[in-house]
Order: sequence, then structure tokens, then C-alpha cells
Amino acid sequence: MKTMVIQLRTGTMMNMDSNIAVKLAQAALDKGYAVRIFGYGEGITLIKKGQDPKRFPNVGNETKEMLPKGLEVVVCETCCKARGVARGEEIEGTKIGSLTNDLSRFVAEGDRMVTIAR
Amino acid sequence: MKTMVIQLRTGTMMNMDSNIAVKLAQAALDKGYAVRIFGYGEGITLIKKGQDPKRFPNVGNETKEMLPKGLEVVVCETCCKARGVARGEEIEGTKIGSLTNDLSRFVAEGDRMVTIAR
Amino acid sequence: MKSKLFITLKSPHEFGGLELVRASAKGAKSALLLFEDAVIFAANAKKGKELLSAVQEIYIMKDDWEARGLPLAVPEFKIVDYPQAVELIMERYEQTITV
Amino acid sequence: MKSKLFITLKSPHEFGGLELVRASAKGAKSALLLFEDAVIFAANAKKGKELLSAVQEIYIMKDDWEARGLPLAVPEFKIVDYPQAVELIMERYEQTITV
Amino acid sequence: MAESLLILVTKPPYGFEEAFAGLRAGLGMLASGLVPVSNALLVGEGTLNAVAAQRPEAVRMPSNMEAINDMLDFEAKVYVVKEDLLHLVGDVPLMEGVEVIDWERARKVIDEHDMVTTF
Amino acid sequence: MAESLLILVTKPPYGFEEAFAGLRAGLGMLASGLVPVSNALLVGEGTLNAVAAQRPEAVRMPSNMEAINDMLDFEAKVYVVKEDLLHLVGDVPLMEGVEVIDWERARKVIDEHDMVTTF
Repeated sequence: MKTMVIQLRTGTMMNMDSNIAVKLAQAALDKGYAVRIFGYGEGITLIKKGQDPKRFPNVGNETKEMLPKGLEVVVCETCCKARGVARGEEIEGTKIGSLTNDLSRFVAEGDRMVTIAR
Repeated sequence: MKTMVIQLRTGTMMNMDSNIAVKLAQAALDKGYAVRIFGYGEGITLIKKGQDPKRFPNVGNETKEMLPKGLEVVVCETCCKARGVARGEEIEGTKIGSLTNDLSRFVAEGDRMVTIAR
Repeated sequence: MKSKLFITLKSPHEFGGLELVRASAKGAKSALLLFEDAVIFAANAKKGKELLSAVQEIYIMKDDWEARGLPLAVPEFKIVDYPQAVELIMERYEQTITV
Repeated sequence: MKSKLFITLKSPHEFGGLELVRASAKGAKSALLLFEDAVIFAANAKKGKELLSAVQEIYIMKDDWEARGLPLAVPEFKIVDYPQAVELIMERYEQTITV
Repeated sequence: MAESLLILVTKPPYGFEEAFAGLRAGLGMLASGLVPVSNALLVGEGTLNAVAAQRPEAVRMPSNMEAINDMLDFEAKVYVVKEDLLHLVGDVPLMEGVEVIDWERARKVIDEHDMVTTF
Repeated sequence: MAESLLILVTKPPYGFEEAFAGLRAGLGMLASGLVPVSNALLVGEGTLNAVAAQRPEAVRMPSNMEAINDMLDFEAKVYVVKEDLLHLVGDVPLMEGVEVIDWERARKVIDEHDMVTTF
């Protein structure tokens, strides 16, 4: 089973970039690939609990629904701290982690990296 | 006393845009102008409590320090909800408000608008 | 040389990566996959052909394209869905490079 | 016509607003105020002159310019600090337009 | 003391929330009763927000056409610069109710407003 | 199963956190011991990150020069494409330790890595 690593670097709502990450992840999981998402910089907002967009897709909920299918989601702790997002504010099943422990593992185990950034 | 309205639309850390807003506000206050900041879209992150950037300027703290000098800061509630930022997570003295009640008042009372966006 | 799939999400107005794509694609099997506002390239014959001068194949995302309601001006562009995009990324090209 | 101060934060690579500035500045007193990565325009004579063809004055922020450590290639650009930028926005021009 | 705000839309629909957010801001001004005049001027890739054949449901995004119609319902003007549209995608059909203008007129529109904000 | 990650830096220093974040990511790979090879390739406006005369303290930003030096300390390569720098700002002095190359060589550098990520 090959692994797709998605590195997401833009915020959940400023544009559709996080949607693209979610839809790629869904399609890859459906085809039987393993998928890892690493949220870096503004991309950490993907795992913020309590997202409630009135008219836009709820990427937080959609990410959560993919977790039982084997999706692993980690975001950068330094980036979270910088933005005042504390441990406990993340969606259950996602993790606040680091470049050194987590992105490196994703890269080492990964076959392709898709960078979602502007 | 003329009023400068700053509309901030980018996140606190993804780039230096929020710094620009803060530095403009400081200089305008020092010169005796009234200053209003409206955080819209990703710009709502300016007022998130607990920001702790390791190496970047802490724009949350700097905003807080300007409040006693007459700075008024309001961010869009719909945008906060979308991103899972709840009432109570804002820095004391700033407000989660709306386009209709607050931005419109800023515009009506304002002399110049500076849009900080990409 | 490793085959390369370039990815962009930027509109023609925003996109400044053509020279980077051209320089890094030279001599390799290469394609460009367009998401979001980048699909607007398909509605402008001149800008679309410019992209085609840098890589061999250009793919655009079906849903992004349909949302914008524009006429297709570059028939060489291939419209793909998400499962096909995954296939391109995971199997058909060896490296993906966002531009 | 109202005098216009255009503002941009975009680097030369990112910036695509020249035609918008030119079209909306025509016939008015106009200037461009460059923040952040936009100050890189001052290090490239060709790109700097292009901007000067669209507006009468160009101002660049001192701190942003100093941070980048580049040689000034367009001596016509005026280096300003934050108090001066506030003066431009509040007193010297009637409208500010971000591009 | 501004009595009018022009929403200058430069971003195309759906990729960014900008165009939608801009039209919403214009609507907010009109609904407030505090800012009597707020209109929208669509330029560059922003002109694509007025394309009649848009299908936002394909990407599950809110409809920018609806946002334009909301502004029109409040008797705001939504101007589209024809030259910019033609240059970008040719002569595609636009939504009913928008006002197609040239840059000569667009300059006057900008001048008629106290403040301009870009989306 | 990637053994190497190339950090492709396209963004200039200070305006965006991107270039800094990219160099940090490269360092993270090297520090982990899990990804043996991680180098940086500076292209386009990204080449400005290697300019010797930078003064990041003027804008209170973290130093991208320091971030480059950190990568060099881990024996990573930091490549700068000369043509792109010349085209942009002329022949300005660069930091010690970076390797100045042309696009011919840059293509080989890209090819030598399993994965590429853009900042």
C-alpha cells in the first residue's frame, strides 16, 4: 500500500485549499492508499474543534469522518502556539505534533508528497 | 480628529500583514488620529487570546497595548464561528461583532480605509 | 530524469510559475494539474497555450471547471476527476511539485 | 478627480495589479506605497520603471527595505517611515486603494 | 465621515472566499442604514463573478451570483468592466441586472465613492 | 519510502513566513534521523533569502540567514540558482556556504531527491 503525504499550509476558510486537501485524501483512501496530512503554518486550522461555517464546507467534520478509514492528521505545535491554539482545541483523533517527530516520519514512510499552498 | 479604518483580512502569522496593520495603527495613534481595526475573514485571528509566537512579533499583545490609547478592534462573528473561534477566546477589550453593526459604523465615522489583504 | 507532475491552484492573474515549470521540466516527462482558480487557464487560448509550451500534458479538475461556467478555449486540456488526479499523483508521475 | 494612493504588499513576482493601477489612476494625482515584499521593486530597474509609468510618485517603507539588504536600482523611489506613511494616507491623498 | 463604500472585486469566484466576502461587506453596509451607498465594481478576474453559467454547487461553495443578486435587491449597482472580461475569456453571457461599463466609466465610478476597499 | 526531501524555496524573505518555514522543515528532517537527506534549492525570488546584507531585525522577523546556516551546520546543501538572482536584482553578494549553480545543475538537484516540497 503506497502512502500519499499531504502538506497543507493555508487556513481552513480563506480559500478552497483545505477542501482540495480533503477531497484528495478521500479519493486516495477510497482507492486503497494510506494518507497522511501534515498541517503546517496556517494549515493548523484544519484540526480546530468547533468549526461551524454557515455556507462553506465544514472541513473539520470531513477530516474527522476520514479518521476511522486510516487517515492520520498531525499539525505543527510551534505553529499552533504562535496562533494561540492550545492542546485540547484539536479535533479528537488528530494530533498536535512536530516536524521532527511527525512530518519526518510521514516523509520516510511516504511515496508522494502533495504540497497544498499558495 | 480624523479616523483611519484598517480592514485586516490575513492571518496573524502566515505573513507580515498583521504587523503592517499594527505598525500603521501605532503611528496613526501617535499622530493623534483615531484608529479602528476590523478583522474580516482570516483577519479575525488578530484577537485570538494566548498567541505565543516563538520568533515572530506578538501582534495580539501589541494590539492589546494600543487599546487604552483609543484603538477600537472588532472582528466578524460569522468568520469566527466558521473557524471555531468562540466568544471568550478574544483578547479582553476587543470585540466579536459584525459587518452590519460595526464595519458600517467604522466606515460612516471614518475618513480613510486601508485594506490589508493579498 | 524522474517524471514530474506540477500542481498549481493559482489563477492566471496570480500565477507566476511558468518559468520555474519550464526550467525544471526540461528533458523530463511532465504534466501540469490545475486546481481551483487555475482552471481559468482553460478559458483563455493564449494563456492556455503558453502552459502547453512548458509541459506535455495539462489536466484540469472537473468540479472546479464546472463551477466557473466558462467556455473551453484550449481543447488540448484534459478534464479529470479526483480518482484520476490521485492516479496521476500516485502512479503516473514520480515527483509532484507545487508551483 | 480624487487623488489616489495605491497600496500593495505583493512582491514583483506576485503582483499583477499594474494594469488596474494604470487604468484607475489615469487623469488623477496618484502614488503607490510599497510595503513588505513589494519593496523588491526598488531593486530592479526595469520593474521599478514600469511602476513609475503608471503613477506619479512611488514610496517604499524604510524598515521593509532595510531588512532585505538589496541595492537601490530606482533612485526615483522615495523611502518613508510609518509616520510619513500615515501622513500620505490621511492627508496627502483622498482615496487609498489596495492592489 | 464616509457616505459611500465601493467594493472593488479583483478575485475570481470560488478559489478564494474574497469575492463572496466583498459582496457580503457591501450588503452589510446597505443593511446597516449607516452607509447609504455601497456598490460593487468587478474588474480583472473579478469580472468572472458575474458569469451567468456558474455552477457553485459543483464545488459546494456559496453562490457569488446569489451574493450579487442580494446587492441588486438592495438597489446597489454591480458594475462589470467589459474590456477586462473580453481580454480574459471573451464575450461570455453575464447575469441579468449587472451593468456592463468601460474603464472610462469605471474611473468615474471609483471617483463617486468616498472609500474603496479591494477584495 | 522517501529517503530525501528537497525544500524548493520560491518565496522571498520576511513578507511571508514561507521561506523560514521551509528551511525549518528541512532542518526538522535532518534532526529526525528518519530522513537522511534534505537540501534546499532557492529559485526565483527565493534566491533573495541568501543575500548577505539582510537585516531582519529591521522588521523584527526571525533571520532566514540563520535558518540557512542551521541547515549548513547539519551538512545540508543550500543551492542558489544564479540566473534567477541576476535577473531579479543583479550580482549582489551572497552568504558564505551556499552553493551557486545554474539551471542545468538545478534540474539534476531536483532529480536527486525523492520528494520535493515548495515554500
